[in-house]
Amino acid sequence: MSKEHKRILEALLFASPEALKPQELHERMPDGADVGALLKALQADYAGRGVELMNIDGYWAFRTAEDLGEALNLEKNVHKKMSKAALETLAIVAYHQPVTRAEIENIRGVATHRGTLDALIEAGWVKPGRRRETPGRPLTWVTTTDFLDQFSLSSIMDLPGLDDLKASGLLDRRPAIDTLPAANDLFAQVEREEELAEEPDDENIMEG
Amino acid sequence: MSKEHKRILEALLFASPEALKPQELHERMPDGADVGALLKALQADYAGRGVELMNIDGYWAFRTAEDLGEALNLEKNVHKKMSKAALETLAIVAYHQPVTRAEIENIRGVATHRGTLDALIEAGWVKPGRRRETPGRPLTWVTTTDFLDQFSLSSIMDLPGLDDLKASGLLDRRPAIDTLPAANDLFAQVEREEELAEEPDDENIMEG
Amino acid sequence: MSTEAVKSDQPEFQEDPPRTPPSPIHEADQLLINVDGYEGPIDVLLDLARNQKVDITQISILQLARQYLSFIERAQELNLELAAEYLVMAAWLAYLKSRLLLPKTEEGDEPSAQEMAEALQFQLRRLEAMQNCAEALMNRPQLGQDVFTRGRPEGLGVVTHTRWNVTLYDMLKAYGDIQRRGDDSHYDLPEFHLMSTEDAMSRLTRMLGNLPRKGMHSVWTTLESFMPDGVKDKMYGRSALASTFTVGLELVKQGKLEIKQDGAFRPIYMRGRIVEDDDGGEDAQNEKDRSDE
Repeated sequence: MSKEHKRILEALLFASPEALKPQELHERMPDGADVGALLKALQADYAGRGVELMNIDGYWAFRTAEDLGEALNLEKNVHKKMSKAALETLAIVAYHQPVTRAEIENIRGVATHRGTLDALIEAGWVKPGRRRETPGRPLTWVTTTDFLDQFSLSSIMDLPGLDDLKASGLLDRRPAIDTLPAANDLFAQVEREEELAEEPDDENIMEG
Repeated sequence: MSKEHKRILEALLFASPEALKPQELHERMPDGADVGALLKALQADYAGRGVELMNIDGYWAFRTAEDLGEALNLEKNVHKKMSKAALETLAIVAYHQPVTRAEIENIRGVATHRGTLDALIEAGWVKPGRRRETPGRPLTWVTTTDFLDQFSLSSIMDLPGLDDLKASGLLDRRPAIDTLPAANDLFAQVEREEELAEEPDDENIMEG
Repeated sequence: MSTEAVKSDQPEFQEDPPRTPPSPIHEADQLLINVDGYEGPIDVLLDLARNQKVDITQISILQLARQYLSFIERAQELNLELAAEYLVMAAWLAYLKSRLLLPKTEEGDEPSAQEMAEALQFQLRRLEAMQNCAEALMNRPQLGQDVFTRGRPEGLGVVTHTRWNVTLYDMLKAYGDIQRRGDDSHYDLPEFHLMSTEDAMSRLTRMLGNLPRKGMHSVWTTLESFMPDGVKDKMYGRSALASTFTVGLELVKQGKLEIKQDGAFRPIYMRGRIVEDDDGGEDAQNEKDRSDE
């Protein structure tokens, strides 16, 4: 078995766009090359390396070692912001779970794009729950453990209740005129009043 | 230097469709892998085999061994045949780089046709370099990494006969016959030429 | 020696006789046949020089010049169009030839004929070197012909982990937004307890009538003193003030009231302007009727 033959076989297998049968290799090799023995020898050379000579169903090809599949991938972290629609949908699933898509749309007051739930499923925060035993048996949606991890919640019960939200001002919907501080001198309040009157605009900005 | 690291590096280089820079390899290797040392070790492992680890201009890739070209019964990817002018220009760019178009014309003693550099750029072998900081700031031309890859060169220092050319002073880019007393540039001397030539062809002169 | 001799299959080991200019016509025609294959005059000169079959550093520049000039002459006889650079080179070589043949003279700063010949020789050697380099490059093993890349690379994958920049606050805020939007959809205007201008009008006209009078006019009285007593509801108090003042202005417009203020934020004074009891009473009554509607 010539060393030169093994080199040629190695180069052939490396450069070939397809896996090759011994017969095809034989045709491409110099006369007198013992393809079978060469393949065995080459396979032994590569055993345990990062690249291995594989025999797949009688076809021969170099392949990167199977156990390295993971190692060959470049892991990249991408930081993304979530859309408002996704956040709202997530919040509804969190607070109302198990909740159907129709119910989500009802609560949000707008039709939910297909991609919105998909994004949440992809993020691993929302998963399908059971089907609701009502006409049409609609699928319900629930939050996942990853969702709890993301927001450092130990359980869904830890989500602040509506009352808590109100108390924290997150549900505030008082007209600005109500929020005027008590003051005896009405005329002295003119300027302050103007400041506060801008509040509704601020809220709009936040919503937008 | 871990054996496992070498396996991963080997697999990375085998799997990549393109030559990789050590930096790119480093990103994909486990932390603490000495990519430089691993590359050297791997190159040594493959020396003399049918497949070799090549360093092309700082990029690393496996290639079939140069000397097997004849023996490999593979489909040859023959690129369009380059004109004599293009090959001459390629050699001038390769050996004199960075070199301006005027310098190329001077060395060849002829105006460069439009398509000549174009063909080399299209082949991906020549690219614009920096502008020369001389009056007119002419653009220079240099060879690419693909050029080195095409001709199995690790760097332009590996160009055949480079040292001899340097030693014999033939890599002087300066114009040679512009020491003519009345003419600093042969091709700029249209008037003088008209006096001397019997049947001047103005248009050709201008085009030239 | 004639060109025929050079062209013949004369064995190379035979000593060449001393070189004489080759038959100009023949040599020139040979070049002309080939002219499209040349890359300009230097290339032609290089070919001529190679035909001298000596080391290029040993070539006879004079002989080269003669050969080249006969090539140009022949081209012109045949009315062949040659690119400008061929003619430039001819002119330059003619000049060089004359300089080389003339006895040496002191020529000041001008380079000597010998220097010019050396420059040409350098040019030829450099081009020859580059042509050789091109050949050497093309003789190297080439990618896709002699050297091959991996035929079917698996490719390197990129696994992207998405990290969401989302806080609990963002989610709670989003939920708050929904709740508020829900409120908006059936939002009832809050009922405020306010003094309407109609109420203020009837109050003010009534109170003005009760004011003590002096001469034609009632006494100046502060705006505040027309305010209802003991108002706890701040909003009601403010609306009373605003409405009473607005009504006051309306009455001024009707000529039934006068208002004065000594300066900004100073107290506002008002007094009734009773022109004639009958008219005023009537007007006031009309006003009252209208407001009751």
